[in-house]
Amino acid sequence: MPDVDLTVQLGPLTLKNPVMPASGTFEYSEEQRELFDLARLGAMVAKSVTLKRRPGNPAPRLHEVTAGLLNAVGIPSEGIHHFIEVTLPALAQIDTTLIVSIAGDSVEEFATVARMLDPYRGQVSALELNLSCPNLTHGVPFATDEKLMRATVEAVRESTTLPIIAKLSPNVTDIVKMAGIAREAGADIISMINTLIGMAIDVETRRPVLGNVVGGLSGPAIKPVALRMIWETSQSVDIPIIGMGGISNARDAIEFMLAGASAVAVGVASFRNPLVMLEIVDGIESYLAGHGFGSPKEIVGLAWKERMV
Amino acid sequence: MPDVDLTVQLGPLTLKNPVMPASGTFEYSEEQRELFDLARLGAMVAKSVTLKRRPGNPAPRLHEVTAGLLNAVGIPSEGIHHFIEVTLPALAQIDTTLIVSIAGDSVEEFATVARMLDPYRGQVSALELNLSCPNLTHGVPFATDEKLMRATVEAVRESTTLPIIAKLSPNVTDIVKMAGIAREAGADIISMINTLIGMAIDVETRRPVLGNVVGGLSGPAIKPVALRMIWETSQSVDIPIIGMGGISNARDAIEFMLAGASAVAVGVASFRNPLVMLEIVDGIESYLAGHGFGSPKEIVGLAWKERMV
Amino acid sequence: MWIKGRVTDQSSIVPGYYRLRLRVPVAFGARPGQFAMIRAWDTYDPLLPRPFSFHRLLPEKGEFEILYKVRGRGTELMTRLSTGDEVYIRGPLGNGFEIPHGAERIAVVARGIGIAPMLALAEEAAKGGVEVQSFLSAKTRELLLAHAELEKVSAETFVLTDDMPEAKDRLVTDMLAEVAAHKKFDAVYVCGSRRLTRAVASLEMEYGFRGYVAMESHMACGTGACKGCICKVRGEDGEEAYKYVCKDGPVFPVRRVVV
Amino acid sequence: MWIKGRVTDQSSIVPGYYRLRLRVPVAFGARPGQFAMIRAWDTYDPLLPRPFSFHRLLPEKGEFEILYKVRGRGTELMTRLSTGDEVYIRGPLGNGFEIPHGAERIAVVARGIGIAPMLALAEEAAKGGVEVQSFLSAKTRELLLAHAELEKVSAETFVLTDDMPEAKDRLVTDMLAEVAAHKKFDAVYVCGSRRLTRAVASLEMEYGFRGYVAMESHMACGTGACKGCICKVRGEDGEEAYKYVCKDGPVFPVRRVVV
Ligand SMILES: Cc1cc2nc3c(=O)[nH]c(=O)nc-3n(C[C@H](O)[C@H](O)[C@H](O)COP(=O)(O)OP(=O)(O)OC[C@H]3O[C@@H](n4cnc5c(N)ncnc54)[C@H](O)[C@@H]3O)c2cc1C
Ligand SMILES: Cc1cc2nc3c(=O)[nH]c(=O)nc-3n(C[C@H](O)[C@H](O)[C@H](O)COP(=O)(O)OP(=O)(O)OC[C@H]3O[C@@H](n4cnc5c(N)ncnc54)[C@H](O)[C@@H]3O)c2cc1C
Ligand SMILES: Cc1cc2nc3c(=O)[nH]c(=O)nc-3n(C[C@H](O)[C@H](O)[C@H](O)COP(=O)(O)O)c2cc1C
Ligand SMILES: Cc1cc2nc3c(=O)[nH]c(=O)nc-3n(C[C@H](O)[C@H](O)[C@H](O)COP(=O)(O)O)c2cc1C
Ligand code: FES
Ligand code: FES
Repeated sequence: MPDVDLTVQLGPLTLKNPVMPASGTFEYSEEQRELFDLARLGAMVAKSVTLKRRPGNPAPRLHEVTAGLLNAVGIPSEGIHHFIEVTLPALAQIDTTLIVSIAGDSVEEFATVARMLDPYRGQVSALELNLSCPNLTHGVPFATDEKLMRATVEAVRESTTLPIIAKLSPNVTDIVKMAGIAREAGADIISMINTLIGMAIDVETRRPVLGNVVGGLSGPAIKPVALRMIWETSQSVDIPIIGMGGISNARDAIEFMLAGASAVAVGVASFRNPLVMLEIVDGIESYLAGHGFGSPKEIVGLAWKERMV
Repeated sequence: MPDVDLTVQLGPLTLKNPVMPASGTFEYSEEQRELFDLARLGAMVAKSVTLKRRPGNPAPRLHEVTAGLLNAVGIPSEGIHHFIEVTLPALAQIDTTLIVSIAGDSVEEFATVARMLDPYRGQVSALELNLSCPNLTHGVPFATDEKLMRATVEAVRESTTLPIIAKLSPNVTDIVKMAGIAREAGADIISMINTLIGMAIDVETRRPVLGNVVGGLSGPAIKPVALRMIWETSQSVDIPIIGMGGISNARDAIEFMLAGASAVAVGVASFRNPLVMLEIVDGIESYLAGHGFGSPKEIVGLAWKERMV
Repeated sequence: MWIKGRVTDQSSIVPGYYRLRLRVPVAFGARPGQFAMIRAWDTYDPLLPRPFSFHRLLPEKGEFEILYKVRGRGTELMTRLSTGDEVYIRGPLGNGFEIPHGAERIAVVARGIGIAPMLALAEEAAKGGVEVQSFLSAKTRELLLAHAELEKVSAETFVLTDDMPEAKDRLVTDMLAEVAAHKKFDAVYVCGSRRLTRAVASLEMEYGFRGYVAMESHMACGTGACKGCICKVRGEDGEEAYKYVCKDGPVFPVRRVVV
Repeated sequence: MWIKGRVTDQSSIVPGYYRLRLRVPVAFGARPGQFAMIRAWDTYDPLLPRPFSFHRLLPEKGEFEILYKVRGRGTELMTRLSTGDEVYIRGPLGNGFEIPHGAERIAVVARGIGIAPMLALAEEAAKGGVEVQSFLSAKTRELLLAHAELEKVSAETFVLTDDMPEAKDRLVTDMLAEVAAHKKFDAVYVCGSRRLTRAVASLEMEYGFRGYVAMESHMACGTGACKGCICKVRGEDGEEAYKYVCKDGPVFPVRRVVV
C-alpha cells in the first residue's frame, strides 16, 4: 500500500486534507473543542458574515423533512466589526486554513466586507461568497442571476487579493453557465451546492411551517442533485471545486471526489454525528491507500476521466 | 360533519376525485387489477408514449438513494400505433378519466402524436406533455428552455382540441416563468414536478451507477422542492395545477393542495404501498370532513390565501 | 461529549409516555435543566438527534433517565428501544437550572411533559436541604407524570388537572400565589406551558422570587452552530433580541423571555 | 396480492446469510421461481421493497421461506426481524420455473445465494416424481447454502467450491456435462452466476435439454410498471430486445438471455 499524502491544492489554496465544515453548520465552541482538535480539519469555514448586524429570520427556523433539513435561519450576523474583533482572533487560533464566508444585500456590501477583511490576510486564507442570499434591490439571489453573479464576483475580485471561492446555488437551470461566469469574473475556486429551496406546510394550522415560509433543503435528500451538478461543472470549468450537499460519510465524500470535487464540505451530517468529519478524513485515506492512490487529487473526476479513456 | 363531494374541476377536465398516478409509475396490469378497482382513481395516467418505437435507456435504470429513487428509464415506448391499437382500448375500459402522456424528440413529434390521438377524444380526456425529455436538435429538455416550451405547447395546441396538461421540470431557475409560458402557449392545466436530475457513483467501479449516467430523482426526497414550486406557481399562474413529487400519504397530498395544487399524482409511493392512492383518497375525504370543508377545492391554496386575509 | 450509551431500562408510564434509562460509559457531569441530543436510529429518516432534558441524574450508577412523550417519528422509534440497545448521546448541553446560593425554599411548576426536567431539579434541591414545593398541572390525573417521584422529594405537592371542576377558573399558579402569600420562595421554576410561564412571570414581581423557565424550540445541532433554535429574550434595556435555546438556555430568567 | 405477513422464524445459517419464514393470512398460490417484493420497514430510508425468491413454499401451513444474503441497508434491517414482526409482501410475482410436461430428470445448477429459488423447485419436482440432480458451487464449503435440504430431495448432489484444488480448472457445470453424457436431462435450471449461465447455455445445444435461468435486476415496482428491471433477450429471429425481469421473467430460456 502506498503512503497517502492527504494535502490538496485548490488553486492558490493549500489544505492539509480535503475535508471541511460547510459554512453555517459548525462553530468554534467549547463543546466542539472538547470533541476533537479542530486542527485536524482541512479548513475551518466560518458562518457567513455581513457588513451590519442582522437578526436573521423569525422562528421557526428549522424543520426536519424526510432525510433532510429545511432551514430558514437567514443570515443572522453580528456584523463585520464584531467578526474582526471577536470571532476572527478566536478562529485564527485553530491551526488550519481559515475560510471566511461573506454575504450581503448588494454588490457593494460584498465588496465592502471583502475589503475590510483584506488586511487580515495573515489569518484569513480565502473568502467564500455566499451568493444564495437574495439581492435587496432585485429580489432574486445573486447566484441565480447571471449579471448579479458576475458583478458580485468582479467587485469582490477588485476588493481583495485573497483567493475567492464562489458558492453556487443549485436553484438554476444551467449550473455550468453560472460556474463559468464565476470563473470569468475572477473566482479561484467554486463551492457547490448551497441548499435547494423548499418548504413544508402544517396541515393543521394550514400555514407554512417556517417563519420565513420557504427555506433551504440540505442533507442526504439533496446528494444526488449535488453530485450531478459537480459532475457537469467539473467537466466544463477548469477551476477546483469544493463539493457539498448531503455528504454523510466517507463513501459519500469519495463519490463527490470521483464526480469532480477536489475537496468536500460537510453540513447537516455533523449534527447527526459530530465526529463525522474525522471519520471522513480517515475513510478517504484508507480508500486511497486501499485502491493504490497516493493523494486525493488522483481520484478527482475519475468517474468521467476514466470513462473518456 | 358536512358531506364531502370529492369531485374536482381542472379547467375543462372533471375528475371524480383529486388522486391519480404519476405518468410512468403505474400500469393497467392484471396484478394491479386484482388489488383494487382502478375506477376508484380520479384519473388514469398512462406512461409517456412517443411517435415511434423506442427501446429506452441501457441498464441499470434504477438506483435507490436516500429517501428517493433515481430512474434512468428513458422513454421506452411501443410507439403511438401500438398505443392506439393495443394499450388505449384496454385503458378505455377503466371507468375513470384517462390522461395520456406524450413525449417526443422534437416539436413536430409532439404535434404529430397529439394529432394522432385527437380522433380518440371519446376515450382520451386530456393530453399531458412530458416536456422533460431532451430535445434532439437542441440537446436541452423542452421544459428548461423558454422558446422550446412555448413552441411545443403551441404546436400541440394547434393539433388537438383535447385539454392540454403541461408537465413542468423542476430543473429551472424560474418555475413561475415557465408555467406562465405554458399557460400563454395554450396549456389548460399544469402538472408539476417531474424529477430533479441527479446521479450516483459507485466508489468501487468508479463509474456512474446508471446506464444513462444521470437520472431523475423522485420520492420523499424531492417533496419540499415540489411544494415550494407549487406554492410559487399557484399564486402567479391562474390555471389549475396537478401536484406531485414525493407524495406518500394523505397528509402529504393535503400539504400539496394547501400549497395550491387542485389535484395530486402519486409516483414512487405506489411502489412502496400499492394501495396508497386509495388511502390518499380516503384520507383527503376524512380531512375535509373533519375540518368542515365540503370539497377539495375549498382547501386549494389555503396556505397562502388565508395568509393574505 | 459524544458517546454511545446503552439502554438499561425502558417502560411506558401511561400510554404515549415513556421513561428511558441510559448508561453512559464515562463520567457525565450533568446538571438539572441541561439536556442531551439523543439519536436512537441509524437510518436517515428520521435524520437528526432529538433534544431531551435529564429527568433524573444517577451519576453514581453512570446512568440517567429521560421522560418522553411520543410526538413523531423519532420518539415513535424510541419506543422500540429495549435493554442493551445502543443510542448516541451528545451532552450535557445548555446552561441548566441555577439554585440561588443559600436558597431555602423553591417551587417547581410544570404542566404535562414539562415535568421532565423538574424531577432532577427537585431531587438535587432536596439533597442540598432546600425545601421543594411542587405545583403540577395536566389534562387528566393520569397525565400527572412522575407525580409520585416528585412527591417524595417535595414538602408539599399541589395538583390541578383540567378535568377537576375547580380547574374552570384556576391555574395551578393560583395555588402557588396562595402559598407564596405566606411562605417565601427563593426561586420558582416553570416548564411546559406558556400560560403558566406568563403567570410565574407576573408572580415574580409580586413575591420577589427569582423565576426561571425551561424553554423549548426545534433544534438541529444543540450546540449553537446552526442558529436555528431561537427564542425572543428581552435585554436589561428592554430590547428584544433572539437568543439560542440550546446555548443561551434552555433555562432563562422568566421575566426576560417573550412568550 | 399486497398483504401483511408475520415472521414465524428467522435464523442465521452462516454469517451474513439468513433464512426467514413468513406466514401469510390468505391462500398464496405461488410457484417455484416466482418472487415477492418484501418491505420490513416503515421508514423512507430504505424506501422501496426488495425482491426475494421463494426458497420454500409451505402452502399447507400458510407459510413460505426466503433465503437471503445481507447486501445493503434493506437486508441489514431484515436481519433484525424476529418472530411476530410484521412485513409487507407483494406477490407472488413473475413467471416462475416451468417443469416440462412428462419430465423425468432435471438438474439444478446454482452458485452462492443463487440456491435460493432452487430448493422450492427441487422440492416440487421431487414431489411430482421427477428426479433431481443438484450441482452446487460456492466460494467455500460453508457457503453451500441449503445444501443438506437440497440433498434430501436430490438423487445426487455434486459440489465444487473455490477452495477445492480441482476448482482451479473446473466449473460445476463440467460435472453436469459428465453426467449429461450418460443420463438424459429434460431440463436444467441455473441461478446465481453468469459463468454458469453461459456454460449451461452451451451445454443445452450439446445435450438437448431445456435450459432456464432465473435472472436478477434492480427493481422498483416488481410488476412491470416502472420499466426499470431490464435484461437483454434475443428473440426467435436473433434480434436483441429489452425484457422486464419482473414481468417477462425472472425465468428465461437460457439460450435467449444475453449475459
Ligand atoms: C431543550 C429541550 C428539552 C426537551 N426535553 C424533552 C423531554 O424531556 N421530554 C420530551 O418528551 N420532550 C422533550 N423535548 C421535546 C422533544 O425534543 C420533541 O418532542 C422531539 O424532538 C420530537 O421528535 P419526534 O421525532 O418524535 O417528532 P417530529 O417528527 O420531529 O415532530 C412531531 C411533531 O412534534 C413537534 N415538535 C418537534 N419538536 C418539538 C419541540 N422541540 N417542541 C415542540 N414540538 C415539537 C413537531 O412540530 C411536529 O408537529 C425537549 C425539547 C427541547 C428543545
Ligand atoms: C427476482 C429477484 C429475486 C431475488 N431473490 C433473492 C433471494 O432469494 N435472496 C437474496 O439474498 N437476494 C435475492 N435477490 C437480490 C435482492 O433483491 C437484493 O440483494 C436486495 O434487494 C438488496 O437490498 P439491500 O437493501 O440490502 O441492498 P442495497 O442497499 O439496495 O444495495 C446494496 C448493494 O447490493 C447491490 N444490489 C442491490 N440489489 C441487487 C440485485 N437485485 N442484484 C444484485 N445486486 C444488487 C447494490 O447494487 C448495492 O451494491 C433477488 C433479486 C431479484 C431481482
Ligand atoms: C443551518 C444551516 C445554516 C447554513 N448557513 C449557511 C451560511 O451561513 N452560508 C452559506 O454559504 N451556507 C449556509 N448553509 C448551507 C451549507 O453550507 C451547505 O451548502 C448545505 O447545507 C449543503 O450541505 P449539507 O447537505 O452537507 O448540509 C447552511 C446550512 C444549514 C443547514
Ligand atoms: C420509474 C419512473 C418512470 C417515470 N416515467 C415518466 C414518464 O414516462 N413520463 C413522465 O412525464 N414522468 C415520468 N416519471 C415522473 C413521474 O411521473 C413524477 O413526475 C415523479 O416521479 C415525481 O413524483 P413521485 O415523487 O411521486 O414519484 C417517472 C418517474 C419514475 C420514478
Ligand atoms: S440547535 Fe443549533 S443553534 Fe441551537
Ligand atoms: S421492477 Fe418495475 S418494471 Fe420490473
